[in-house]
Amino acid sequence: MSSPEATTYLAALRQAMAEVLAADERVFLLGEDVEDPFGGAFKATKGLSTAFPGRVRNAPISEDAIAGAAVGAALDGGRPIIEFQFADFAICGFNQLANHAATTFWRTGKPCPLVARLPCGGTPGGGPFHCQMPEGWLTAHPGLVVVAPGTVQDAYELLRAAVACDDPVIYLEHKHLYYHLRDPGFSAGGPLLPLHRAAVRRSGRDCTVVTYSAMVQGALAAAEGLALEGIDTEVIDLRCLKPLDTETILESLARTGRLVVASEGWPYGSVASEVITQVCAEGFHLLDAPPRRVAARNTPIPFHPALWSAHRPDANAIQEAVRGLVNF
Amino acid sequence: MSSPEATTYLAALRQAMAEVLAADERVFLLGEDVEDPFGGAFKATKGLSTAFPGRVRNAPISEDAIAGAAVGAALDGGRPIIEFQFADFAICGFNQLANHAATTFWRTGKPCPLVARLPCGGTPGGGPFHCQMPEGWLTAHPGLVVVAPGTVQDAYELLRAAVACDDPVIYLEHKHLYYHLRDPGFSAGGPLLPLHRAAVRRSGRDCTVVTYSAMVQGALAAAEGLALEGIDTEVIDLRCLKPLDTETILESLARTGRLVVASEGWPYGSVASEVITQVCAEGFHLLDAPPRRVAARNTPIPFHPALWSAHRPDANAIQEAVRGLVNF
Amino acid sequence: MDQPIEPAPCDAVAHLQWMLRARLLEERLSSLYRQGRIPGSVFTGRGQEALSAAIGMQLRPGDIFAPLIRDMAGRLAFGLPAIEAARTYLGRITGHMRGRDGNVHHGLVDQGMLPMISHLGAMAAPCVGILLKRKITGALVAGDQCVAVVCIGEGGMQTGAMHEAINLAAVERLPLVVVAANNGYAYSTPSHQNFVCRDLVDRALGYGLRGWSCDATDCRAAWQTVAQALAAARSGDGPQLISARLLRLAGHGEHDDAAYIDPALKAAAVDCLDQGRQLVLDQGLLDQAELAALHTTIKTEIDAAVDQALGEADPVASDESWQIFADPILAAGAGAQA
Amino acid sequence: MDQPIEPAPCDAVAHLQWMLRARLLEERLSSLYRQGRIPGSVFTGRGQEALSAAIGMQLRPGDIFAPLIRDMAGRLAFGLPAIEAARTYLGRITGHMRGRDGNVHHGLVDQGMLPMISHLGAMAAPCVGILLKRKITGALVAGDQCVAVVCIGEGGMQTGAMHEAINLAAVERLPLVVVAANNGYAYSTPSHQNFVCRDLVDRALGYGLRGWSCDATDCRAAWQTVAQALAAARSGDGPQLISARLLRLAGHGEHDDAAYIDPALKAAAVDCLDQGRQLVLDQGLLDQAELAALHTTIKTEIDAAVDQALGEADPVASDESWQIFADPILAAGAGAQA
Ligand SMILES: Cc1ncc(C[n+]2csc(CCOP(=O)(O)OP(=O)(O)O)c2C)c(N)n1
Ligand SMILES: Cc1ncc(C[n+]2csc(CCOP(=O)(O)OP(=O)(O)O)c2C)c(N)n1
Ligand SMILES: [Mg+2]
Ligand SMILES: [Mg+2]
Repeated sequence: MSSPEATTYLAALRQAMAEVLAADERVFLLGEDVEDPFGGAFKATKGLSTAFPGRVRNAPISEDAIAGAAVGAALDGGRPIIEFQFADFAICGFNQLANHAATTFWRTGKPCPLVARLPCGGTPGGGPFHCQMPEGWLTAHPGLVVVAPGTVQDAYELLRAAVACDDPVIYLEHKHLYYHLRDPGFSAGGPLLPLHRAAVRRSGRDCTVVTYSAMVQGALAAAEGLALEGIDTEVIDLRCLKPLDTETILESLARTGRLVVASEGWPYGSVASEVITQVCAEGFHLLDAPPRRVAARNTPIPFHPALWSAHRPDANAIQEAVRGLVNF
Repeated sequence: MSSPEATTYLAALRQAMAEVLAADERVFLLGEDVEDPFGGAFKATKGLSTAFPGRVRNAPISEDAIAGAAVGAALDGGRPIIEFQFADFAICGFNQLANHAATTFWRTGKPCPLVARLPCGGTPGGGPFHCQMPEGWLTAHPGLVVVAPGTVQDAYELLRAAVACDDPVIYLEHKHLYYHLRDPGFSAGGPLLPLHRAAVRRSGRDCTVVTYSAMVQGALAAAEGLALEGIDTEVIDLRCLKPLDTETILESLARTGRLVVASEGWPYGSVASEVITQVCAEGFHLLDAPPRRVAARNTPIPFHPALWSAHRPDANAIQEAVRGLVNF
Repeated sequence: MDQPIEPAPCDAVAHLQWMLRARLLEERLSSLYRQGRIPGSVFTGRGQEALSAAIGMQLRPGDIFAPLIRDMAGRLAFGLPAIEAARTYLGRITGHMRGRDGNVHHGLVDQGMLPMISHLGAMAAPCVGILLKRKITGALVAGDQCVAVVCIGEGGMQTGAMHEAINLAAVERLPLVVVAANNGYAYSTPSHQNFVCRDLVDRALGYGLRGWSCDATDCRAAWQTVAQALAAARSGDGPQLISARLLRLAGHGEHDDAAYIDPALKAAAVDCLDQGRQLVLDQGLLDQAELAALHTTIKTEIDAAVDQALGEADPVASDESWQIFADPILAAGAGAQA
Repeated sequence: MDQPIEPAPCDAVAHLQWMLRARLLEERLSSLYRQGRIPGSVFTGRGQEALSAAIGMQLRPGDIFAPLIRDMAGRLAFGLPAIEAARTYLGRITGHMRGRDGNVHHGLVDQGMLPMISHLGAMAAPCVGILLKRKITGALVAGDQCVAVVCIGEGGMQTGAMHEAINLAAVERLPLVVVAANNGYAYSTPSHQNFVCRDLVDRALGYGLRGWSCDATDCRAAWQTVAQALAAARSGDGPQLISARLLRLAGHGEHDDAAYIDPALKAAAVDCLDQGRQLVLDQGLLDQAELAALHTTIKTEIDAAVDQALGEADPVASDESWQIFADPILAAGAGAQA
């Protein structure tokens, strides 16, 4: 989080959209309030309907139809991007995503390439219905790829790669990062990166923290603090939540022997549970201590900022978990 | 699975409904095709609209409205039971369940007691949209209780307890068990059992198999087979998938040191992942071998019976997993 | 239909008072928002008070009210103390939502005012469920039924949830009144991008129910339409659909400058509050001085309520149980981790 | 609307042939079902063939067809080889669904026939999406557009999904034709428990689109109505809604004895196939002997197709890759366990 001139997470993802719209006429964008002059509830699409007339379109308040329309467009050779106004409302389009988009290739052999953008995650005062992390339910059915950029560069890379992907991709963009995360070193235009590879954001030898989305920053902050105590933390940014890059995690565990999985989502049956389960299956012998989960509390997300801060995990919670393992 | 005169799973759950309808005028039933003479796609409600005129009602094909109506009725002091025709279609009512029913008590302090019955699970020839296990996504949000009876007696007990519960309860009834599972010892009318307690269905000292719903029978069959090989398997029937009765599981692991979690659901972020994660958090030291998950394959559920059988885990898969751990 | 019920006549002064209470309360909340004293945002019903107040005023104990984001006037008239609205916006522990939910997401379940969730369209089916439960238990009195009113915008009318709920009410012939406020925009989206029928009242025919249409910037029209629809529903005429034309005289929320609104629409906009003031003057119910005095009285009352809420306590995280279950056995037996 | 397009005249013999093909194919499949040779169930369009065939016959290459459970006639007429239907019911590896999906859940994506998922209402929005994508990419030819036809029952019309999709099509003024077949029952539920408007065509007004209503047990009426709606859609008149009255002359599926159907309705039922036969006789297009010969020819052709499918191979589980991803990088990089 650096100089104000640096590229924001929001600008990076907008730039990715502008590039794919320019490069590929199969791409179009559908969502509520996405057209100029408004340009989306978070301004993610600002300027795009002007630059690409007719290809960035406002939709009625009809999430199921928006998602279903994307399925059709994809089957007809399009590369639709849909924007849900908040990840919380994507639930109204869940059936089309989970039962239609996700099943089509397996059932018919015809790919269904669409990208669904979901502004997710907490902001103070957002409350129970504007702060949710939806990956818990969006990973339940087979067939959806779920990505969650945690850096400015990845906001750009993962969106480009998502549009290039032949499968339906859920792209979770974190609202808190939109303007808060900036990268002076951002660079556009390189080769497409693979969609499903995790990244080691910080190397360390005492404990591995696996995380994603806005919690990547929290984990890095936690690691800095722990370093002062002499604890050397490795931070892995999953980038892609499904399918999981278990290989990268296991490589790390081979070095550290300790695992904390941190997520802003609810605990039950979460991405964190899945990481732990896959690690147990394939790398149990690497574990020198019980794998730990750091997650949100098991209630709706509170409106009041004081409750909200206590509901979601933070750098302190990660530190505590790491300390617990290192002293195990 | 015994004499044809014995009570079926379906009869047991129908009896539970008849009893709660008779005992409690706050109870009513809403769903597609539930009225006589038809009595529901699986005949679960057969006779009830005749016995309780006006209190068992056909609904239009509107899952969201059915679920939402239950929320309202519950808030107004009712005890609605809703039937989705197949668990697969409950996804169209997911928003009302996850964001409305599940959040209301925490937000407002007013309970929202409803029971949603979901005929789930696989039958040969059912295909991708009539065989699903929905617990993967129904456990993602806080606030729903999810139960899944695996015995005839539990089909009765858990439904009564669900109606008595002050929270919204998802009741997963397995279609394959409806007529196939019979219990000559079934008895009605006892005291209400707690909703959230797991049951040890078979004691053993070599390995614990945790499972639920139709897989309970599979696990018991697997255990019988393993016994012939000298492997003594403990089988735990979760009964309640959320919240989990981790205590009972840990007690068992203290004896066996080995854990297999078997489920007909998809693997990612599943109930099985959650059991393993909670066991790792609280009972890692009890584990003498890596905890193993046995789950369905990561594709939609195939139509053809030969593929279907290979898609879902069975007693053999459980046996293999147990053997793997015992020989670890 | 049983005996027709006479629609209630409008007390223009009382109507104006509720409109004014809402306006002044929301103006105060907006000003607190601009001072950075309110988490999240503030959503006002500016320009929609005549319709909303007409609903809240004409509902009775036992009725159900599912207000939405623009319904401060209706909420107050239905019985919500102004201080409760302030507490919810501020997230005070003293409020009925205890800081757990905020801004427009609150209700008084025991009094029949449902606490909206954000998902548009989601409040209609619960209203239907309440009426259905009452029908089943014999609690709907023939000829003079309780009613449920659910409010929605023209954008929200396009959700599948509204469709299913209205249709279920029609099939069960329940006394549901759907009030669709067409304020020209859904957030930034002009209404012609949400629907293309002539008037949303045209949906009534397709559900087999009665439709009403009005210009809801006109206080009398708003009152009268609500009165007639409520009377019809109470009489046993089944669900009613009101399509009300008006304009949102504010941003979607106070964070929004509404730059996208057609300037011609803005220029031609009628503020129902001005119209309501003129009405009581024209009818000789109040004179200018009395109007000014009314304004002062209400402002004082509102400010007192907000000031009191401002002085009250925030929730404290360490006091939270994080207990999700209502059921005593589950609450005792199952940890907060579930 | 641009230049009106002349509705296509009906070739009564061809129409009858497609009806007959569907009827005989489904009868054969039902008989296999009763022999226990088909997994799951069999769902027939008995009594609905006139409507369905009229759709399939009048669609052209480039059009989109989203048939539903009762649309065997339309599928065949659109271009589905009878053997493919049999393969799908039998779950043969040779079929285009490769045993992965079955019975009515199949399509030919490349030819524009969408493989339905079970969730009622879910096929409409994809049709809208295809048309929208074509509109955006300039592939809708003014005055003679390709169309998409989506079929649905009167029960399925009550899903939120249908509402949202129809409305989106209306807002975007796309050439979508919604064919709502009101066959009196949704599974066991009589239509008055699904909707209470006079006729589902009354929904058209509320979406701002054109509606058509017909008695679809009358072959000419079914053909003519489909022809007119398609012509209007092709001309640029926006979405069209057809409400077609008929009766399901079978169980919901072959496992269902339909004992719940009103005997009076059953007694009064008209079989469109009988009506179609009478029509060609009355018009002197075929005589009794020619009709009988036609029946025999088609039966032979259908039996041959089904027999061939019966002799083909089942999928073998050990040959399955269980690969869920289409993307080559993901398919290579990510295990089947995901
Ligand atoms: C299902 C759903 N989708 C999207 C949103 C986000 N959203 C909140 S208000 C709003 C616009 C509502 O417009 P309208 O219904 O016309 O009501 P108005 O704000 O004009 O009163 C939108 C899109 C939501 N709350 N719920
Ligand atoms: C969303 C959804 N809910 C429930 C079902 C189960 N179901 C399958 S067919 C059917 C009845 C359909 O009736 P209708 O739409 O009138 O079509 P018909 O069978 O009469 O042709 C039902 C309830 C489903 N497939 N999808
Ligand atoms: Mg609006
Ligand atoms: Mg029907």
